Amino acid sequence: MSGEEPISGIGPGGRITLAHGGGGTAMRDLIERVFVATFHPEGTPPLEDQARFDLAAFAAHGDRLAFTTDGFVVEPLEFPGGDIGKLAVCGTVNDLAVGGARPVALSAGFIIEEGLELERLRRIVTSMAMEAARAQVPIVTGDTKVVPRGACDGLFITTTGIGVIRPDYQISIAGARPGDVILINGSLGDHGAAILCARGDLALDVTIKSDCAPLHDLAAALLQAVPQVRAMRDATRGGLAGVLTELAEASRVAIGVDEAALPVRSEVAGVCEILGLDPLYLANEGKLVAVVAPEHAEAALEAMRAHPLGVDAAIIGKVAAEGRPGTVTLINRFGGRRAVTMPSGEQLPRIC
Amino acid sequence: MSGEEPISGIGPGGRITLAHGGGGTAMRDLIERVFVATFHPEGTPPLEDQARFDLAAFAAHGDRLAFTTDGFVVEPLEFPGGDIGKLAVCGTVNDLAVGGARPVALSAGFIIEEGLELERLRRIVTSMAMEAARAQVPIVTGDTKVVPRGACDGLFITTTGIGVIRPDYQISIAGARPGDVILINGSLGDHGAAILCARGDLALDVTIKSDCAPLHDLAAALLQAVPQVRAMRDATRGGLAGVLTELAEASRVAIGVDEAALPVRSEVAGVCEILGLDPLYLANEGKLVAVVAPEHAEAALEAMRAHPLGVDAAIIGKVAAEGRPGTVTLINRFGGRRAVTMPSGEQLPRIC
Amino acid sequence: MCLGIPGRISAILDEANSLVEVDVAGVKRSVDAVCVAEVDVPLSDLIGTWVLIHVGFAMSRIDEAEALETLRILAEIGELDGELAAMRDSQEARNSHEAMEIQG
Amino acid sequence: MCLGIPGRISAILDEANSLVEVDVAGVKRSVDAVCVAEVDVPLSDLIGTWVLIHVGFAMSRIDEAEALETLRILAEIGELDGELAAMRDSQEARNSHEAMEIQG
Amino acid sequence: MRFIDEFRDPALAEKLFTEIAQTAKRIGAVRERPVTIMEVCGGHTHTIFRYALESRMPDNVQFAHGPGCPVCVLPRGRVDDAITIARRPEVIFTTFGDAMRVPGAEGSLIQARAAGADVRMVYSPLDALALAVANPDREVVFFALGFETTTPSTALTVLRAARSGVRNFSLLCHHITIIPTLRALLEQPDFPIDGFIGPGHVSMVIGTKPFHFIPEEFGLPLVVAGFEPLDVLQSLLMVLRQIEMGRACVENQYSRVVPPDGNKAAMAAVAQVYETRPQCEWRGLGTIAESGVRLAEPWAAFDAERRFEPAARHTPDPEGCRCNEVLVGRIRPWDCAAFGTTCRPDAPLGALMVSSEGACAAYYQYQGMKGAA
Amino acid sequence: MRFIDEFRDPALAEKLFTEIAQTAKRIGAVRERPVTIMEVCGGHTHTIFRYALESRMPDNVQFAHGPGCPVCVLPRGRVDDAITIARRPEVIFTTFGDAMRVPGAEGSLIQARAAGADVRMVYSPLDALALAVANPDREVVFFALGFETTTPSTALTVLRAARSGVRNFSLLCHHITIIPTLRALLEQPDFPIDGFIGPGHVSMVIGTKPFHFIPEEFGLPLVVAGFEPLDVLQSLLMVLRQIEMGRACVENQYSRVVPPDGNKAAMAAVAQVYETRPQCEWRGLGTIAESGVRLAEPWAAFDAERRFEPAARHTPDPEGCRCNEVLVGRIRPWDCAAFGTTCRPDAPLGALMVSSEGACAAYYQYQGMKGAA
Ligand code: SF4
Ligand code: SF4
Ligand SMILES: [Mg+2]
Ligand SMILES: [Mg+2]
Ligand SMILES: [Mg+2]
Ligand SMILES: [Mg+2]
Ligand SMILES: [Mg+2]
Ligand SMILES: [Mg+2]
Ligand SMILES: [Mg+2]
Ligand SMILES: [Mg+2]
Ligand SMILES: [Mg+2]
Ligand SMILES: [Mg+2]
Repeated sequence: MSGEEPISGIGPGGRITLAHGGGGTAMRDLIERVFVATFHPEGTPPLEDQARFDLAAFAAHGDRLAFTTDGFVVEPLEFPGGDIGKLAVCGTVNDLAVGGARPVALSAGFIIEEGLELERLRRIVTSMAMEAARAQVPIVTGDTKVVPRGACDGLFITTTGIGVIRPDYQISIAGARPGDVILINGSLGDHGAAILCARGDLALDVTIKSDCAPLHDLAAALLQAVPQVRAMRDATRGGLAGVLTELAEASRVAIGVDEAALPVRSEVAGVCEILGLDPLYLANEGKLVAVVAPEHAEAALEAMRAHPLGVDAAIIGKVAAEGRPGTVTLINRFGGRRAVTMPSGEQLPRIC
Repeated sequence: MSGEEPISGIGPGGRITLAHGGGGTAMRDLIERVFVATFHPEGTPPLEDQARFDLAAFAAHGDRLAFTTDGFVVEPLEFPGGDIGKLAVCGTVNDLAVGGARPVALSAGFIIEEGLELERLRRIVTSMAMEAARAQVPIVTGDTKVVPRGACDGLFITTTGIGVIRPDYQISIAGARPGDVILINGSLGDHGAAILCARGDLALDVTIKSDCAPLHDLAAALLQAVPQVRAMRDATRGGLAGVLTELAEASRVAIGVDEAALPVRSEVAGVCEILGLDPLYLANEGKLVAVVAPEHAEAALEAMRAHPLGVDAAIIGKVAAEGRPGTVTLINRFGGRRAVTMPSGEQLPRIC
Repeated sequence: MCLGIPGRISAILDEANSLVEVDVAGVKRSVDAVCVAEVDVPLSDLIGTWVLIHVGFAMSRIDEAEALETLRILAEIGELDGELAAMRDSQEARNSHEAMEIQG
Repeated sequence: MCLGIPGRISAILDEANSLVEVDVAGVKRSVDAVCVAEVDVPLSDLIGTWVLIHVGFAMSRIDEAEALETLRILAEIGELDGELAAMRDSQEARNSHEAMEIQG
Repeated sequence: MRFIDEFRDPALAEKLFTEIAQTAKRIGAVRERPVTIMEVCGGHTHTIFRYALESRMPDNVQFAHGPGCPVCVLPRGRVDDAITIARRPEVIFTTFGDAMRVPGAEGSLIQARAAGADVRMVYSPLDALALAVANPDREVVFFALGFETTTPSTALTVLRAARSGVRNFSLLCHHITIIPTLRALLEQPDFPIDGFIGPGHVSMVIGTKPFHFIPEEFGLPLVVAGFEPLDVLQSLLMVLRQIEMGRACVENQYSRVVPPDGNKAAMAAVAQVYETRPQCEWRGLGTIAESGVRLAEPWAAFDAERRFEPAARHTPDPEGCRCNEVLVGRIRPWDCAAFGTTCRPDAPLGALMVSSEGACAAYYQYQGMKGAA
Repeated sequence: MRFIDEFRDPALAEKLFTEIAQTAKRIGAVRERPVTIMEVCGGHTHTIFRYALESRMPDNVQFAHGPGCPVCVLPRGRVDDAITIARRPEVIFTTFGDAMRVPGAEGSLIQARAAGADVRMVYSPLDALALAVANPDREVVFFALGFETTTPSTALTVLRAARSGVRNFSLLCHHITIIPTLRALLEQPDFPIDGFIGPGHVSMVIGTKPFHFIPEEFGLPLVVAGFEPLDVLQSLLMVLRQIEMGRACVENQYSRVVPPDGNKAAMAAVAQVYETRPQCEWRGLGTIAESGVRLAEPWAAFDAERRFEPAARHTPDPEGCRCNEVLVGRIRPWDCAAFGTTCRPDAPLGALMVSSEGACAAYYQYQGMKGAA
């Protein structure tokens, strides 16, 4: 950085000001020298209002376009295992991937609080670029707004993704059928526990790494092995409980889960014990739930386990042959059965 | 509303709480009964992580896919002439339209401050739905986050749009050529002045309506008349000055603007006089600048004036045959020439 | 320095605190009129008066006769001079976009 | 009510204020140890002690011998009973996902 | 995790289920009416549902879910008081997380926060005190809830605040005591309970002796229990065995944590800081004499009630709410018409729907609408 | 707009350009050196650039852009004082918008706001006072900048605050006076100016008499001017005509607004609230005796300097900054190496690059890099 001319409008404190969202020189300098330079190190394209793609090139890869968006608002912005930038890329890549889409491009909208340190923004943008490169998906268009101090919490990023789906993939949250087997690619609640601890207000001293990861490659490997995957979803907010209850409801089926099969890391279990929380409801950012026909279960498990992001993959339950549609039942180690209900409200520690 | 069951998690004060972003029942209730019910009154599709489109249907309308995103952060959320929802639809529709794309679909990411009044959110979402209907573009996918009070300023919306471009449209910010004529569809600075006044901290008592409007139809009419439009851009943040300086730089041309030809409403001029601001630099949300070859200037002007959003359209300048590339010169009523430079920083009133 | 703007006093907002409303091209704002008020004359007499406003204070009454006189002097300037018409033509040419070429 | 959790005292943070660090499955937190401290015994003697923690306070020492005794009693329950093995089999069957069917 | 995993062993649990079934069978042979055991403490309720222990109970053994969940018995007027104080601009109102959802007449603390009050969740009263030190220009109020287990922690926090000269810290105290409440329950005519699983963590503080009146005066067994599934099952077995043999005494299953005499330092702090309230209101149970504490006169400066003088409202339970009957085991949650309709965890009508320690929330969360179907 | 549009009439302007050209030609016939006219006031500088009047000037007439832009002459140390006060957590620091970009040694108020200071832009000191009333638990400080035109407004605001008993309001006063400063300029050896366009709005307050020393002692003409393009052109013509005829007097082109005796009420308020500072620092000009005011003793309670005692630093102008030479008309902006490189409106090094009333910003904004090329 030394020797380089400072970015317009950045003062001695090294912070973003409202000028960086004002549509003028400071904004252009920030966009060109931070965003464009990081996302497109090979050279600056003219800054059009839109990115453009040849439709013919898409058709070679599939018959449907997938389109998805997510906003990212995590506090703290940087945490063990990731940061908001990595999250923003992975989250949208994953929403594409779990629908069977091959990610083609991302857009990124930044809402920045006046006063954010430029170096912090650079780190986050660099992390986005790295993750996008890992997912082989370019960030092709974007937007920057700066709001007055106190009008946003540091930085929010909204990413939108487009992807192309192969004609033979037919994945839907409504696709689960009785007898199907349910798999997950690894441990529950790492992201939720990591953020809870990183925030610091509960004064818990432990470094839990978020599981934040792009799942496109794992999803592709799974679909390679089992193109007939019926349903797939990443288990983010609301945790595994959220995904399974939605799946049961949308597919009008009853789901059974084997508690003993659920992978949970010991520190995450520890945090849950201390705060009276349930890892079933904690957020993940690198976990997908897949539903396959029983005859494909072994192939699916094998394909997931062969992937670095699926080494702890497990069969965690199945779609019941009968049972009240829309219900999820957890069978515990004692043979007890309890309902898993949709999460409600914030997950508040149960203490006193 | 009466008789209807209240939305889960909405208390006596009628406000959004963190539970509405928690991934559980309250969030689902909000999404289904506010967002989905408003955007898709005809019925609820299963809530997939992504929207899907047939690529074959796109190919019938053009050869390229356009993809653009913008974040919207206006304060106040509702203002004369519009609200953040209308803005969020128009802004992205316009970014598609000025590239010659026919808007196909929008995504909408909501970041909501805990405590936002549900009724206010409903009004804004309804306004989005109305504007989307007007622009004939469905809102097909979305995301909702709720952040703690003080972590965002009421509501931010990020919209992303996809559209399809006809093979014969070749529009680029780098497309202006010497001799080309520059047009605008109406008065300058209405949105910027409207927001400045609506905010209230300058205690100016005047109702200026934002020009916020979707320009897809105007752009389509213009392209119908003059498919050869060289460059087109909506003049948002940074105002006309921002667009023209970018155009001059990207196209490597010198631009001349006739001050007498610039349409400015009298109240906007009044606000500018009081605060020492220049309408050239004020934001618009329903204005586009088009560059056409001189032989198409009259047809373009006629097409714009024939449209309700272009009745005050005017030829405001031209691309000089020679002159230093990248410069914009304003010729005033006295024959004086001054440089129009890219805006820098916030537009701060010049008072004392 | 000292941005000032003419406005018309359109209403009395607070007689005791000498706050009036001024109208500038349809934009209204409360300003302090103590510097243009006269002792023992009700503020309402000011309605319709044009004043020069600076940072929320009416700092001077605008003298319409003087304004007309200045404009009269301006109008007379060069009237004796035959070159005027010629200059006007060249000005108009310069203003039209046909002639707009920029020197680098 | 009264969520309590066993943890091991892993360090002394502030002798004067009887603040110690406890370790719960690798998660550490400062807790007040005044209720488990003994008069005139330095806090450092507590290191390694298991305590029951409630809302940031160590409320009781965990008696390891008593814990073992409870487990011993548990282990003996039903040992005389021949049915045990059979029950175990049925339990294992119930736990495997092959058998997981839900009644509505 | 040590002292946890051992007490979740499925093989041992299986043995206990068998033994419980056999004991219940033997009881059933000589007695027609099913046996109803009340777990006093919400923590036990949570364990019972979390581990679906009820689903493995013999037909003639059932649980009644007692009043031992502090947020479940928090009266509405007290929540309204809390909100009144939290709304003051100078106040940072701190609370345990689970109290934030309890509805008062004007909504919950979560909703008050949404409307602008500065309400923050803490893990410990010590964290609230630290907030006071960090924000000297604000008033930090801690919502001191909980039974005998929790009362020492707030007493010790007040003592610490006094020692450090912190002046911008106070408690909105609604600490309650389980012993007078158990007595009040037991004195009801036709109280339909055959034995108790006693609150382990309360006993860790007060010891086991205060429960002796239950066998002595009312002839019912009580076993002080730990909170892991094996603890609960073993305690249940111990209660059943007393019933089978016609005995009634206090036993301590949780001897690894509960000393017979409780914790002297904790009790001393409570005695120093608090005094008994002549009357205390419980949601669902009404007013019970001497069933709560308040700050004693020397600590008046730390008493948010004295400092902010909230209305100390009495707000009757909302219409249609049958928490009171559920709380004493007279009806099951699904017998309440509100259950799962106008009363759900995301929009609780009654307090028993707030915490997963509340019987209604536990049924709803862990059994879905099964009971109601 | 009335009293504005009439004074922007292109036809009349054209006549004035012609007349100016002819007058300049006649002057040029008898004098080799070009005529340099200083517009004292930044408002005039803005008009000259906004309407590109300079581009239509005859070759032998040039403007020198005087010191009459309050933000341009604001010394760096004063900005540092402002930031020191603004950073205090209890302070809401209010200011006119254009002062927010002026760089001190540690950045500008905009940057201080970005780093957490509560800095707010107001249109009027009355708005700052209203903020104080609305925020009784905060300290509202208003950055009282400006020349004689603005000084009455802050004096009247202090009087109003005192009348209403508002105690949480104060001024960081850096009001300056143009008369001593013009004298200081004129006393410089070889001061290269042939006449002045006088500040119309200053004169509206103080009248035209205070300028009489300029013709009387220094033999130079001064025409008090309005701010519309015709006002400036007419005034310039009036100055040129004096020069042509070898006369030197004070004339009043802006008689519609400027009474010869100024505004009595305004001057009385200033006399009541303020007292002359023995010395006052100007960016670029150094220290000038009696060129500023401060709050008089009876109003000490409203003085932010007395209340918050900032360091009252003297921070020398940054290296490479030649504002001082531009300010007195010795060099043109593009003669400064920083112009357009390390000094740009979005990242000003010197104060003349901050406001569009500053000569450097005006050149940069309205002429691009033309002069530099
Ligand atoms: S369902 Fe609700 S109202 Fe009814 S008893 Fe349970 S908690 Fe109370
Ligand atoms: S260019 Fe900048 S530093 Fe140089 S004189 Fe102008 S304002 Fe001062
Ligand atoms: Mg999504
Ligand atoms: Mg997602
Ligand atoms: Mg998803
Ligand atoms: Mg944009
Ligand atoms: Mg913040
Ligand atoms: Mg865009
Ligand atoms: Mg846009
Ligand atoms: Mg645009
Ligand atoms: Mg989403
Ligand atoms: Mg806010």
